[in-house]
Amino acid sequence: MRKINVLFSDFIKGLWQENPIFRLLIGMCPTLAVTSQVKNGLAMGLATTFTLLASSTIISIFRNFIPKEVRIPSYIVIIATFVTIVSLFLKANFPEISKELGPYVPLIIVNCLILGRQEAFASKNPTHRAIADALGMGIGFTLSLIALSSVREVLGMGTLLGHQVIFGNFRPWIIMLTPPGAFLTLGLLLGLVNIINKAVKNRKKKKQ
Amino acid sequence: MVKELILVFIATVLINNFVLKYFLGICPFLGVSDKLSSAISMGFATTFVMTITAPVAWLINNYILIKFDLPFLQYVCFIIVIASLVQFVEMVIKKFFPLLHQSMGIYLPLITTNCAILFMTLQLVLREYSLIKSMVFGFGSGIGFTLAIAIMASIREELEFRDVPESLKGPGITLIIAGILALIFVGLAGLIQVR
Amino acid sequence: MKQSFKMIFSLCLIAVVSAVVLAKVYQITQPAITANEKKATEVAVYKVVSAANSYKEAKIGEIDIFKCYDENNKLCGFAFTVEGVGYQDLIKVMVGVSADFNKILAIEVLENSETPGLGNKIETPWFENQFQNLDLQNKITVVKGVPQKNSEIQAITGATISSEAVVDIVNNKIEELKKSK
Amino acid sequence: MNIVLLSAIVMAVLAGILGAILSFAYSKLKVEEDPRREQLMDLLPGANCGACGAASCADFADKLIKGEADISKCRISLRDEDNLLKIKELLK
Repeated sequence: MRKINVLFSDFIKGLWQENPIFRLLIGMCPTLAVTSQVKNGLAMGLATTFTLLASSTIISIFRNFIPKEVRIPSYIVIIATFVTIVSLFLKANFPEISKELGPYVPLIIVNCLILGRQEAFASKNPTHRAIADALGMGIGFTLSLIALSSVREVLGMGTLLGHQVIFGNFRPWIIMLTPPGAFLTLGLLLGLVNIINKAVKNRKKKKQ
Repeated sequence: MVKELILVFIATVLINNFVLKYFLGICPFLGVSDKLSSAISMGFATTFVMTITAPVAWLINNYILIKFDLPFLQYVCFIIVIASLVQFVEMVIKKFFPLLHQSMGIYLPLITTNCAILFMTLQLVLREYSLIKSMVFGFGSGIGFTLAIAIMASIREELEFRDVPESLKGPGITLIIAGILALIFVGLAGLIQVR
Repeated sequence: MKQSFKMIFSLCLIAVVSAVVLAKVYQITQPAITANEKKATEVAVYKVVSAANSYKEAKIGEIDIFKCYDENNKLCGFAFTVEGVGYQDLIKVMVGVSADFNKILAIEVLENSETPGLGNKIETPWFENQFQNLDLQNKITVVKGVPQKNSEIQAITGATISSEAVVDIVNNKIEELKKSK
Repeated sequence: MNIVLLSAIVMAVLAGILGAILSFAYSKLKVEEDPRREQLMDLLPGANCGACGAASCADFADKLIKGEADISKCRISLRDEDNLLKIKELLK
């Protein structure tokens, strides 16, 4: 039984306590860049999750064979291979999303979240824990991207996933689609998450 | 020809600023920019590596990827060379120039996981720059990165003495300031139309 | 010595495995990717030269263009892509002209990353339709108010640089084509 | 020569050259350092992401040893309790 809830705790940690964007604050470059629409945010989240999952598995399987000196170059080649596969898959099956994500798909390779996760976790733990952890971090990352991109799309274009959401004479806030909007929204969302966490902690303390 | 290079340089530093427009290098931008001195040495180390990576990436692309027509190897080739090059250069500097290593060399390993470097190499391939233009582009993007991180560092040093809402302390307020900085840089857009 | 051999061997092994895997995936996805690109150009060509139902790639001077033929295989116009820098970044436009080069049939903005809400309005039908049957004897110009002459179009309010950019890149390309015809 | 073979050869040559350079560097350019730094480096994530404010994990390790930095600033290694305990042990 202990083994199961270790896996479960690895998975859950990635979703909230150690959410990569709102708590660990890593993997921010794509987060700001592609979240002007929920569609792109979701695609980037899933692409990152796939890469994280695939390379986590491979690296934790071969963690003892790769000599310490060439560790970073070998890990980064494995990750780059999976990202190229994702990029070719997107170009073949979802051409318009691939065009919109554009230069940010290859940046998944150097996303601090993935190399950080590989190094810290996959290369020191057995495969099943690495998979649980990768899944948790990946889904946590995707959920945060969806949260950020829905705020920016609803305010910036008045639509959600392309469907008109706000009616009446709402003039969309164009700033939300530009870089300043991304920075401001994420900054405020971080503040909101901290407030929620403090509230949860206080309630826990009161209960004890 | 020189006029074009200057235009590309100014456009990369001010208008298409790597941090404030393309959102690159945000991890170090949030982490390192609380002290001006470390931010500037970080900026110059990044600029140094970007200036040497740009020609290397240009050579790989033209003499390996285009000659043998293997476009799909682009990411893997660039990243394996950047990672190994950085590791090797860091060891050389640590061995022969310990003083330089202390101030700038320590930033070298950071370069492998820096989005700005990989983005820069892919952009100079996409825009089909010549060798000289690629180096100017690499140098310009490094200076743009340094400029953004230095401005942020000086603001954050000032912030120590101001009261910031409890929940926004640290990264929250940095992102909001970065948003305002990005707004200022958007004002510069359209100054130069250059590709 | 054994250590350095192990390093080189493992790096090479990973690199070769990744190369083989990528080559295989590239071979599988390549047909789909080229098909997508071809379909995208086809849609654009048929949009700008509405009469066409088949087209052939050809060259005038060293500019590659699409020769369009209507049902009974008569040349009914040319289509070509133009690229240039707008207010922010690259603008890519597909232009359709009549066979005798003195009238624009239609244009379609393929790609643009102009300022959202302002510059990117060049992709709206309102702006694109203004180019329909503009005569090409003299250069196309952008005016703020209501266009009088048949070679003038109205600029998008607040995005004159983007509107002028589109007109300039179209004019330059037509100039080039006329010269090398 | 089909594309699979060609790309395999190109990558093998590229990796071979880079591997040789790195192995040469490791043997000839070894610089002796504090052994604790070596162990610390194995425990730290090594991602060099810069989120801790230090330039790289190596720099962060130096600062930890000199006591200038605190382990909590490394966001990634916060995740792994047993790893964290080992690091704290080493620094005592």
